[in-house]
Amino acid sequence: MLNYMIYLITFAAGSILGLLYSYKQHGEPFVAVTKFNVPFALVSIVGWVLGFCSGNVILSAIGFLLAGFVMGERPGYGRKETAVGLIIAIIVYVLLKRPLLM
Amino acid sequence: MAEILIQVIIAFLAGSLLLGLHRKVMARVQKRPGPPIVQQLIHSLKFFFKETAFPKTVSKVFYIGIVFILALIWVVGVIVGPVAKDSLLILFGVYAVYKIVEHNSGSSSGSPYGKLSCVRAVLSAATELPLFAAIVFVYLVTGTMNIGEIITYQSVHGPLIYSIPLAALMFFMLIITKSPYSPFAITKDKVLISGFETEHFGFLRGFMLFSEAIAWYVLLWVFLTIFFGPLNAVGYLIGMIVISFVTGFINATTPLLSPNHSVMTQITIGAICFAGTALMIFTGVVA
Amino acid sequence: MFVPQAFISMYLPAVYAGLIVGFIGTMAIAINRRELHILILTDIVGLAMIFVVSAVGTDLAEALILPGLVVELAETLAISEILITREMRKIEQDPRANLTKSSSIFPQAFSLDMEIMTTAPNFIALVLIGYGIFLTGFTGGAVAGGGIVLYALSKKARGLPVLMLDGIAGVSGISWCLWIIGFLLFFVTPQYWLLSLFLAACGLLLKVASKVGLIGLLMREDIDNE
Amino acid sequence: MDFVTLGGNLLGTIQLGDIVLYLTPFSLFLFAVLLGFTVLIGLSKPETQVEATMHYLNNTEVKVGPKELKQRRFLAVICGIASAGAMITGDLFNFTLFMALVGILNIGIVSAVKQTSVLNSAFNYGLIAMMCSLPLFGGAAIILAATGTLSLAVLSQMPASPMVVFGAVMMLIGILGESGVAPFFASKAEMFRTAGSPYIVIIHLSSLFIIVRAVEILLLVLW
Amino acid sequence: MEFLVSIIAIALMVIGAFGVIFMKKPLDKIIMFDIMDAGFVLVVVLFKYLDVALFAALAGPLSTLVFILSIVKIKEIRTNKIASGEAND
Amino acid sequence: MRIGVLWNKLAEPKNIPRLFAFSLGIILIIGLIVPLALNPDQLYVRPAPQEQVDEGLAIAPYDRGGVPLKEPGNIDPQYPENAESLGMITGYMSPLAQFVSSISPYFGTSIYSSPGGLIDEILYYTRGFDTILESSILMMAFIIASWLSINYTMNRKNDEDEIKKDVKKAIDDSNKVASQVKANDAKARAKQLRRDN
Amino acid sequence: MISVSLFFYFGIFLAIVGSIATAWGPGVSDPVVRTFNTEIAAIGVCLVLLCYNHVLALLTLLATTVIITLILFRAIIRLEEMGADV
Repeated sequence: MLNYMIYLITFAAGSILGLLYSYKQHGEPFVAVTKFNVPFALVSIVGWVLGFCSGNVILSAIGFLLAGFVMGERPGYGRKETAVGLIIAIIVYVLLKRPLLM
Repeated sequence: MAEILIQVIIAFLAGSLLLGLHRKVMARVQKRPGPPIVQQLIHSLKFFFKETAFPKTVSKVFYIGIVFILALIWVVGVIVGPVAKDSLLILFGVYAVYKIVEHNSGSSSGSPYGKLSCVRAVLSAATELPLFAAIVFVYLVTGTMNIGEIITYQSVHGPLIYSIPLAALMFFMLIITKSPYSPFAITKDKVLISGFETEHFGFLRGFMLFSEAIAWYVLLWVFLTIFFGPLNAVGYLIGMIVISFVTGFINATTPLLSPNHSVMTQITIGAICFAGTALMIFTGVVA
Repeated sequence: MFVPQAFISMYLPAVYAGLIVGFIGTMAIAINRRELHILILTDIVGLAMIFVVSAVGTDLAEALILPGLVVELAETLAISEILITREMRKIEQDPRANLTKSSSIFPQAFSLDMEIMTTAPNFIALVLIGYGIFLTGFTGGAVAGGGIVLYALSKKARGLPVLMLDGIAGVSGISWCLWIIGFLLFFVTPQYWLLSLFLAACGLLLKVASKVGLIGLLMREDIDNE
Repeated sequence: MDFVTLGGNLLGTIQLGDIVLYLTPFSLFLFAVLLGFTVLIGLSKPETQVEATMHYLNNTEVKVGPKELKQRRFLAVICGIASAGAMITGDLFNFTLFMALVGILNIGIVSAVKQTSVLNSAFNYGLIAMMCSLPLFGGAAIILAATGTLSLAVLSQMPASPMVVFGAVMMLIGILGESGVAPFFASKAEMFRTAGSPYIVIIHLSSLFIIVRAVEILLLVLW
Repeated sequence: MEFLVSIIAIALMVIGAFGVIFMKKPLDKIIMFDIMDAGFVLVVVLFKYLDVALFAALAGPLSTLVFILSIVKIKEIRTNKIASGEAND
Repeated sequence: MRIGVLWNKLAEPKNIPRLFAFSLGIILIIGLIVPLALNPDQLYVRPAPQEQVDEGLAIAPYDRGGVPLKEPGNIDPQYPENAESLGMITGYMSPLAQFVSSISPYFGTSIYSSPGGLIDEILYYTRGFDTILESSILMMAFIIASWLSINYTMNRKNDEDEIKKDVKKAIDDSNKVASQVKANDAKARAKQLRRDN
Repeated sequence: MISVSLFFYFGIFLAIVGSIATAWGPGVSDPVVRTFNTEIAAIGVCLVLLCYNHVLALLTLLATTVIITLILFRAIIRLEEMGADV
């Protein structure tokens, strides 16, 4: 169970960091952002893929930290990036596990 | 010991995040942006560092003692549930104590809002009955009260949700009742400010939020465990997120019922489900 | 050992009678709106309980009825007292509901000269108390209590003797302790069973009798004062 | 069904003649919680209840007077002990007696207050508690007649006949009425509108725990 | 002999019971109650429990006394009420 | 009627006892169609009604055998192994009770209710814990009632009129006494005077 | 020999008649009359206890009936005196 605790802690820590960071960046009142932030998307993809598919506690923890960082941004930011990251991570997961599934 | 600590931390973190998700879902349904998911967790942590004040009118021993009991009770819940996989009846006892604590934290402050919340906590003793009935039916089908043995039974015969769906519905109603902003949450009606929590400030409130998060996690865990068979971590994660979503939708779209209507609605649904399940068991639909 | 045939054949009529009496009592409660009447009707429900318990027809059944009766009595007393309190508080708190000329919150003076009240009570009370002491236990307590009630009722004096009530409370508390000690002795040192038997029996007698006697003191205020 | 499947391993028994008290993890948990609360009640002082005054802008404080406090604390502590006893008893009739005791104590705890609405509900609850003697004692007697025993350990080994089911149903309605769950909630809930939170908490606590224990007992008797 | 006494006892109790139910005046009711009580004492004697009969015989007057006292007091209260014009009969 | 209206009626404490009584009555009536029968295998069995009285036993109907202080009586509890001096209490008769039993065969009830005897054995020994509870119920009910009556319902300190009336009566009485004393005084003086003259 | 079952059934009859009279008898809107009628049912129960040879219970019932009547009458008197409408 220890690894799950670590994942959760890193995820929560990442979210908090992301929240702090994005409030530093954007202080204005609420806006629903429509444009796609590529760097954050990359971070998100790396994070989710590492988190789900690495199979190593430390790498997964780092992955969840990154994923949490993007997901935890202030409302209106980082939604699409998170979604893209999650979808790609799931696809990668399925591809990796396919030999096992068949 | 370490196992208990780890499970408690998991319960707290996961519970807080799920409650945050629940809030987010409700906000999106109501076309509001809503707070970040992690907000609930930050709130709970924040309260531990705030100044604590004690109202002049309180019954001090109870007022302070109750929050520790509240936290302790749900730690016991974690021990009985995810850690030891012990008897369901003890979990039920834990739930009963939780009701008491809720009741007493309302009345010990002397505030009229807390008082009203306390009276309503007594009214809503009705939610126990469906929970019982659900536990009894689980027992009748599996022949055991031990959570570990129930899991083993399900790995052989398939998840219980297929055999006694109405009992699962009863249990689900309890989860709805305990979710924030639910139509049955008469103790936390906004008319009563924050209900029984109104007069608890500072680290006392921190403990309350802490135990609320654990409570939500444990309830979801028990529901998933006894009705959806042996699950792995991903299964639990998906299940909990889905249930938080569903309850969020339900709570966002339903109004709060008046106290006695809420109680009677619960009891009526419970009675219908009870009769249905009893019929299914005794006519032999369920093996 | 098995239950005699006579009890087996008596069981069904007795239980059915209990159920029917209980049904009549509960239905009457269900259609009645006035609270005092409901209080009186619960008496009938209690009688139904005696039917159902006694129908078992063993010594155990009798041992279960005995205290049940005394408990019924005690609950009636407590609840009627609460009813009276409620009505008094209602009148007190509502300034508009001033009492009319003929009514009063507290019992009014009332005198009734009855020959029997001056001559009989002493003798009857003496017999009842003596008999109650001989019986001991719940039964003896109830019997002796009846004697004390009669005696207290026949004295004509105003005012509640608070000092005496405190004394009664003390006696009954001590006797309750006697009873507990007797009970513990039974299991800790069974060789002293005779001592514990007497402790228990006398403790219970004192307890029930003193409590029942209290009713007489209360009643004197209402019915027989001047 | 026996004690072990329901409440975990049997930790020990206390033998008092025909009445045997059983200690399982489940009953011990309930027992300990109740005793803990009883100690808390004995130690703590009541709160001051703040109420809005009708037709005026100020607040009134409802306090528990010193005389009233002694009486209510005494009754509340006894109530805690009584319901703790109900948690570990292994005899059907003994359990019903504990319930009757808890019922009368519940009325007593609020009987000394001044609010008429509270007294009203206490009176109505008292009526229910009195009527409950029929289903509780009668149900136990019917089970006794059907099986010839009152000991839960023996009852738990016996198959249930329709008569036992009837007795259990009677006991169940007695328990529902006595502990004031829906649809009989109103009389009990109104009793809580008074000051003295440490004392009234035991009313709720005892009734909830008795429901929990009653379910175990009904399961023992029926299956 | 015993049969005869049984019949007498039952007759007394029936008369007493229906008398208590159907008589109008409270004092008549008390008399009828005493008749019923007499029948009951007879039955107890018939069952050969003399001590119980003794007690029943003592308890009978006791309850009669209680009835009479209460009824007289209630009557006084009611006449007072009617006299002062609050209640009309 | 709408169900909400019905539910609102349930929130009124006054209706609850009636509702409870109604549901209890329904269950009692259902009892009439349930097959009920007494299991002949019971604890603490007693002989058939009037059997002992007809036999003319001195302590009918509670004779369960046994010799006082020597031989235990014959009863049948649930756990005989938990009660060490089982049956002794049933067999015991106090000296007074023995005397009464020697003079008449018709006082069995009183004899076996005085210390010792069957019911005492059940009430105090094998099921003693029940009796503790029952006497506690009794005690609690009386505590409630006596507290209320001493502090409220019978507390005449609250009743000012009453006190005024009593005071007035007392003053009248003392006036009367005073005048009587005066009259007596005068009478006595007159007598004295007459005697002197 | 006396017929136990005769008195047993008569006791049941009396108890049922008494409880019906208490519930719906003539003039029961007056609490005094109602309290009176419970006595009939009590006597019926006494007979049944006698037939079961529950003699001690019978003694206790006799004593408690008197006292319960006393309590009920006291409540009736007090409430009438106060002019309370219950």
